Amino acid sequence: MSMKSGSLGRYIAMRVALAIPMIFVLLTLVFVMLRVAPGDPISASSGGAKMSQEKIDELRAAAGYDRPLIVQYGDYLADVVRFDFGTSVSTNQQVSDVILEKGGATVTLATGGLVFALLLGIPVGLLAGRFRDSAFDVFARLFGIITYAAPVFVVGLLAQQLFATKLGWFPLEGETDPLIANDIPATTHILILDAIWVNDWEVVWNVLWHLILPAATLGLLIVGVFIRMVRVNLIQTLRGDYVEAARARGIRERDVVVKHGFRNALVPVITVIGLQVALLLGGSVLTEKTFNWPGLGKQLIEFLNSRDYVAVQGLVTFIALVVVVISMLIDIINALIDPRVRY
Amino acid sequence: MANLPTELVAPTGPAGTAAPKRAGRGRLRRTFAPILEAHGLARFMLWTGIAITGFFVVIAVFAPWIAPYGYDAYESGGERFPKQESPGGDHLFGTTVQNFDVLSRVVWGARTALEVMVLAVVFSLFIGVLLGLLSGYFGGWLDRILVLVMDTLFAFPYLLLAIVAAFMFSDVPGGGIVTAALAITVVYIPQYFRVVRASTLSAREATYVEAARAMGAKPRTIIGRYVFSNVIQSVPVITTLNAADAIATLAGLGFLGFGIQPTEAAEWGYDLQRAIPDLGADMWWTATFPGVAIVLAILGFTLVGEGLNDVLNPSMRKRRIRTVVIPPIAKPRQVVTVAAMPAAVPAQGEAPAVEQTEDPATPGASETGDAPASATGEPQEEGK
Amino acid sequence: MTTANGTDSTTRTGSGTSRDTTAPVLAARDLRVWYGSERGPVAAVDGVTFDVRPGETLGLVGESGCGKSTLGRGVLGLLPPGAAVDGEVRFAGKNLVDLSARQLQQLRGPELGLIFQEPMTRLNPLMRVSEHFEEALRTHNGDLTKDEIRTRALDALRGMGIPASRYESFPHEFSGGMRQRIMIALALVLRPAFVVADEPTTALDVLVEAQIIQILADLRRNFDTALVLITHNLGIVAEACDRVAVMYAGHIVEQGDAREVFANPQHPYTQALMRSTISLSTTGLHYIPGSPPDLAHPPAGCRFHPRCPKAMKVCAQEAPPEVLLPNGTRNTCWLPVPDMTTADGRRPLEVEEISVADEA
Amino acid sequence: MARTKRVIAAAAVGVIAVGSLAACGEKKKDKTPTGGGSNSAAANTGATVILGTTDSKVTSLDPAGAYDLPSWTIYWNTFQTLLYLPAGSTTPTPDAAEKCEWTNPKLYTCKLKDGLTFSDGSPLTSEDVKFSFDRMIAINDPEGPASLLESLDKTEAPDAKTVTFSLKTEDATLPHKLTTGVGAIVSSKGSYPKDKLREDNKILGSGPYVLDNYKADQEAAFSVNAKYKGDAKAQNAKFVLKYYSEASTLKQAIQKGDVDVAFRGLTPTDVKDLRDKSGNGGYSVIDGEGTELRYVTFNVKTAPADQKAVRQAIAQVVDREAIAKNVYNDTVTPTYSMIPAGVQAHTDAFKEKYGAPDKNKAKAILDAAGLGGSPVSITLWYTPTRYGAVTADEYIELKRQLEGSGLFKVELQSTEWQQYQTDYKAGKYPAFGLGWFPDFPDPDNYTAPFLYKGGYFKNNYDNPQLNELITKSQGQNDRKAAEPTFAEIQKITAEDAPVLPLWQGKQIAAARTGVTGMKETMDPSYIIRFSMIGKK
Repeated sequence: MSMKSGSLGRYIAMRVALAIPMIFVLLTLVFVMLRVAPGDPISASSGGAKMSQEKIDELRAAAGYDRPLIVQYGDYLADVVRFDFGTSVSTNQQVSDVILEKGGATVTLATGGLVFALLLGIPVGLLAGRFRDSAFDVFARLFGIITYAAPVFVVGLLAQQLFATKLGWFPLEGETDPLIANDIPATTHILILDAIWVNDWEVVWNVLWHLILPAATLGLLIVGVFIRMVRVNLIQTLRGDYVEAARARGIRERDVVVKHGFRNALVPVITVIGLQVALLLGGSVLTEKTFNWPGLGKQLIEFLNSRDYVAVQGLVTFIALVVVVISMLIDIINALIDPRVRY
Repeated sequence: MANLPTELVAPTGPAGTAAPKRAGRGRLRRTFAPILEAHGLARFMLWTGIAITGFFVVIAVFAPWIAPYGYDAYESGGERFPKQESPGGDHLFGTTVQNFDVLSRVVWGARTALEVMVLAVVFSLFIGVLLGLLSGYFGGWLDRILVLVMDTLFAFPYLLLAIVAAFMFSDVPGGGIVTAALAITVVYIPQYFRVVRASTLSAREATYVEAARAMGAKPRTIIGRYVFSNVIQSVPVITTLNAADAIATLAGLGFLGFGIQPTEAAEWGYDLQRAIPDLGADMWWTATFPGVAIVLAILGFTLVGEGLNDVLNPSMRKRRIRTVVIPPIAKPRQVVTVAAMPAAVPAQGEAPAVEQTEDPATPGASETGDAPASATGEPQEEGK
Repeated sequence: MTTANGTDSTTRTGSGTSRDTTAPVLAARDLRVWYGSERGPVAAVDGVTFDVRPGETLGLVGESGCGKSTLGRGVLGLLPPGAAVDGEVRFAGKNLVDLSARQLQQLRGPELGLIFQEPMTRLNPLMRVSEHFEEALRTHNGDLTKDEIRTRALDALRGMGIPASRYESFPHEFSGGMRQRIMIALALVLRPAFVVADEPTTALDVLVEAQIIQILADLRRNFDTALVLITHNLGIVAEACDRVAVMYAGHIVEQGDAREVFANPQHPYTQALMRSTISLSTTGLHYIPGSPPDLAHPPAGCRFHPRCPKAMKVCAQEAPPEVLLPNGTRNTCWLPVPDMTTADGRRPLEVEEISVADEA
Repeated sequence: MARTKRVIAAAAVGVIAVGSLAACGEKKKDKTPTGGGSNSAAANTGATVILGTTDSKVTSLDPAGAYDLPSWTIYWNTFQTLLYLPAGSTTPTPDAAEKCEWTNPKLYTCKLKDGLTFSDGSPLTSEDVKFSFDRMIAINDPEGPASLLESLDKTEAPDAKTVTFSLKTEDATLPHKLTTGVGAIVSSKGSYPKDKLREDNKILGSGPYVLDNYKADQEAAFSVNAKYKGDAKAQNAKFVLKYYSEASTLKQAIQKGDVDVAFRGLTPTDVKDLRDKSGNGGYSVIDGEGTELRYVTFNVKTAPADQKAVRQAIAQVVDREAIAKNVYNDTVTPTYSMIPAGVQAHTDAFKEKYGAPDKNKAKAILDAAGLGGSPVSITLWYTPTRYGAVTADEYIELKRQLEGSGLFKVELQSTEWQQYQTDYKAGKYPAFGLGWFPDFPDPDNYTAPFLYKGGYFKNNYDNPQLNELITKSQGQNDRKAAEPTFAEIQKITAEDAPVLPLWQGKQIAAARTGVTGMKETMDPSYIIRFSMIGKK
């Protein structure tokens, strides 16, 4: 292995350095957007007839809303650096606690959706690309377009009505059956991992069983992107110079397609996964609402409904950070897999 | 919903697009030629998409004439519509829990969707193009900041962005439609920004801009033209896909309850959300029709966008494989042997002596194989 | 840089004549390769006949788009979908045109080799050099052990001047010249009897080019490999080829001993091509007006006639015969055969405005 | 005294609840002891009962931190209060207390029962009671119910068994307040900080149940508290609150048998469908009494609602029967007083004054005030995000009725709840819809909050005569004696019409066949007594 670890290290350092201004801009955007929003965060969320003006002022002072915006902005940045996303006005919880409590479910759902999309999208995309312009290819492309065109909430409702209500194959909603997961200690706060940790396979299966419909719904949102991506990549790869070169060396067609075509066509998919994270998190808002999945998206809607700006700001900040960090990680993973990326 | 971020037609280098000098009509013809030439799946997608979209636009534009009743009508001739009536009779698509006529709601919903979509596309086009031009033209710190901000917006979960934006703009005059349009606008500005900025940058560096500048033409004008010709190439795809997304986002906002209220306008997402209880109560029509409308409208625009992308993006254009059948050789090759070498560079008309093996007048007789084996030992099976 | 077994490069083994009696390794007869297109069939290669003997190098020259690469690939059966091949390519007692895709695949590598123009993109970026060799050797010699593979691969690489220490590297870690040598090593590790080198040096700088040419020269001397060298560069042909074939618009217009052809070009196209070559002695820039014809609708008669300064009436009407000259050169032209044409036919063709394809 | 938070709690769509019972069998497997197989008429006290609800907004598990029904539902079952309301009764009855009585109108004294312990076995003394009230006031959490204790001056524990409450002003409703979440007795021995909320999502109380597990928005699991000393006799071993985010899902859950009882949050359409299908669905729909109130408030300083004639004309036109029928499928009952039927001292004041809807009478009223010329333009506000989406339908119906009289031109406006509250308090809306969900079933809780000096919604209505009557009623510790006072209050309200009561919600539950006790606990107190619900 003559891989030069030096260049990899340099690449990672560069990529991390690139993420920093992006995070900064992101935080600024979130701050500006939520401070431009109408209404005073404190009085809006407490709605407070019964609250005296003094009490409101006190709360405002406690939350720091009485200080100049620029000072608040500084505090906000300083807090985020310490992973302090504020305290919800409507539920009195630390937003970081909310994230800890609900984040696991969203991670589970998003991962499930991603896995579903990959499991479906990659084979379909590969076949479609391999047999370009065949009936299967046409079907695959139309399938991708239709799944892309059907909004998550329509698909979710349909899936729920058909597979849960009418056929009864899957549970209606939620992450587990009642009571079943009560004894699982929260080690990672991702229920399914916690259950594996304590070897409670009944809970693991129960979560998986509950996960299928929402994950498929969310996965369908992005499966089109994968089909498309894989198909296009494979077509381009199979037209590629090194594929022709391999053929010229008399490599068997099957090996050409699999070793030179598929493998190379799949590399960019990793990058696309990075791009899909934002989409998955956005889609999870609607999916979590439809399937009553106890994640951050559903929580965010509740915070929005109660105009809990502090909590919304905290959650949105966190989600944005996640997106930036994941896309950074994906780039780094990509560099590990594809030696060219490192330059 | 999502942007399909993969391989939209990116503006190519200067050679990729029509030269700015070309007359507008020629450019248009060039732009549309591929559409007319499209074939296969691209053609199917394009024309199906155009048909669906056209249907949608016609319904939206002529909603007042098409819809049997107003979007908030609950009675006709003093007689109240029945509640949750199944389709048939006076109400082809049935009625809702609010005594609305579903058909009318769906038809008027098309108009709402179109209004929001057009506003959102126009806003984001305008702002995105303006910022892209500024950024690409002036460069420097303005460019760097704008790029960073746009990249950040682009990376953001778009639905979250739209929801937050919907809150930001909830007091904007013009009501729910403008609010929704603005919320969606925020999401799509970065896409136009990117395209226009890239075009502007490459235009700035293009040699003919240098030349034009040297000749005293205003670079701004040149860039404007150049960018325009690029924009006109890539924007249709982005715009149609964005239009699809706009409908989906609007419906998503409505579905979550952050959208337009029923007395303000008919909106599919809201209607669908309100129809969920009906769905469980065997009243399929209140959810089905708005649901189908949402999917169809999005599908129509997506198909147009995908079809356009296929057509305009040559690398993805379907190669129609035409198999060739090679006809038998009509006239076999004649081989003649000459005895003497011609002059090194023979002048015209000057010919070396020829030892003619075949009568040129009767080429048919000069069948293959008849050519005498040459001294050089050339193969015998000529012309076989 | 020298090749490991670098020998004196100036030595040129005997001219073609001494080998003319040897049976050709590969013989093409009336080979035609047509593509389908929107505008009708494109006759990219349209009735080509040539022989290559063991250890012989045939240079294939001509402008871009005249069918050289198609010819090279057509021989190996490496054509895109929709292409049709007709005629005969006789190799080891078989007609390659009639073989199935599978049979062709088995021949490619151990019998037929192809070296490409652009070495930068011809290696799979995700595979180490070693994996490329393993794959090729495994495919054709399934019973080789890993060590044997390694030995053979390293031998081939060493032959190209690539040190064994780079065996496990990824393609992107090599320069263009090194990659081309790896490509050649890959093509040769299976000792093919016949190799097509499709502009192997075009993308490389001059020093590297010389190296590669040297390597190819060594190759045919050491292994008796028959080589078709496709190139734009007439200098290379003069230096490295025994025989040369000049292609124009899907036809071979002239072929013969390289030195003969260069010393005394017969076909007006060859003459024009040579005039256009820039060398130290060049006094003015020559070029051939116009561009090669659209092969979907080639001109009638001689395909070069619209651009031919010596075109006669007959040239526009009837395809010229192949004229076998005493020095062994074959020239497809009406000029040397006045007896076969009428006086009227030999009248100069009226110079039309050269109908050039649009710049677009 | 405003219980804004309470209004929030009231939230649920004017609706309903469904309950039912069923052995929800196989899926719960080993973890859920089911009552299946037992045909005995007696409830299976070893059963696990699962109650599904959309009332999931539990603000806090600390009684000092929440003033809403979902939270209080948990408190009522896990904490003891000095007094409680037995099912079907509106009279506070001793619970943790042996007995409570007025020493004088400003001093209330309670004696604790013997041998009370918290679920961890530690004794419950008067110090704990004093601690609970002191900390409630000290924390004064904006989301908490401390405002209910405004009349309380101080709490004292003269001995281990005695607690005394000294009042700043006379407050006959104190016993009622002691039955609510504000009266929950927490342990003073460390688990509850004295000046801030407990945040670990655990509960230490002395009520009939202990909280085993709580997952916000998902479920709360309870089991019977072995150390509990009180009147409740648990009909089950475990009780689960399963929270649903969508009413339609809850409805499907009861139909499939995923839950034993579905309660609150179902839409009128859901209820109708459940009723239609209940015959062979393995469940039945149960109607209980309901005192949830929905009404329109007029800002008497904002045109055109500043004209009494306009308010009266609206009251004269509105057809409550039609609202109940058209919008709510009769899942709600028309109400003609701010004190709903089922609560002491209720009179049909508005019906007595206005009679049946009559546009001619309304026109006469307007004409008399010189407003009869052209239709009166009025903007009617509602919020779609607090009381369920069906609120929109209700206000559309109102608009239709008002415009149908030819006397009004109505513009409907809506905004999301938080903005809505801010704006109506700022007097921006002439007429706006609100809902009320009682803290306790005492008529004072339906009058003082709205009518006393502008009420909690600050509609500027300030009638000295009414203020005086309210103060008087609050001093009347014999609630029977206060009835004439309330009759007078209601009469004046109907005359001035600063608020327009529209309907009161029934409590509706759906329960799987075999579930017992659900109907009994659905009384005007809105307390779900877990212990009463069993499975056969």
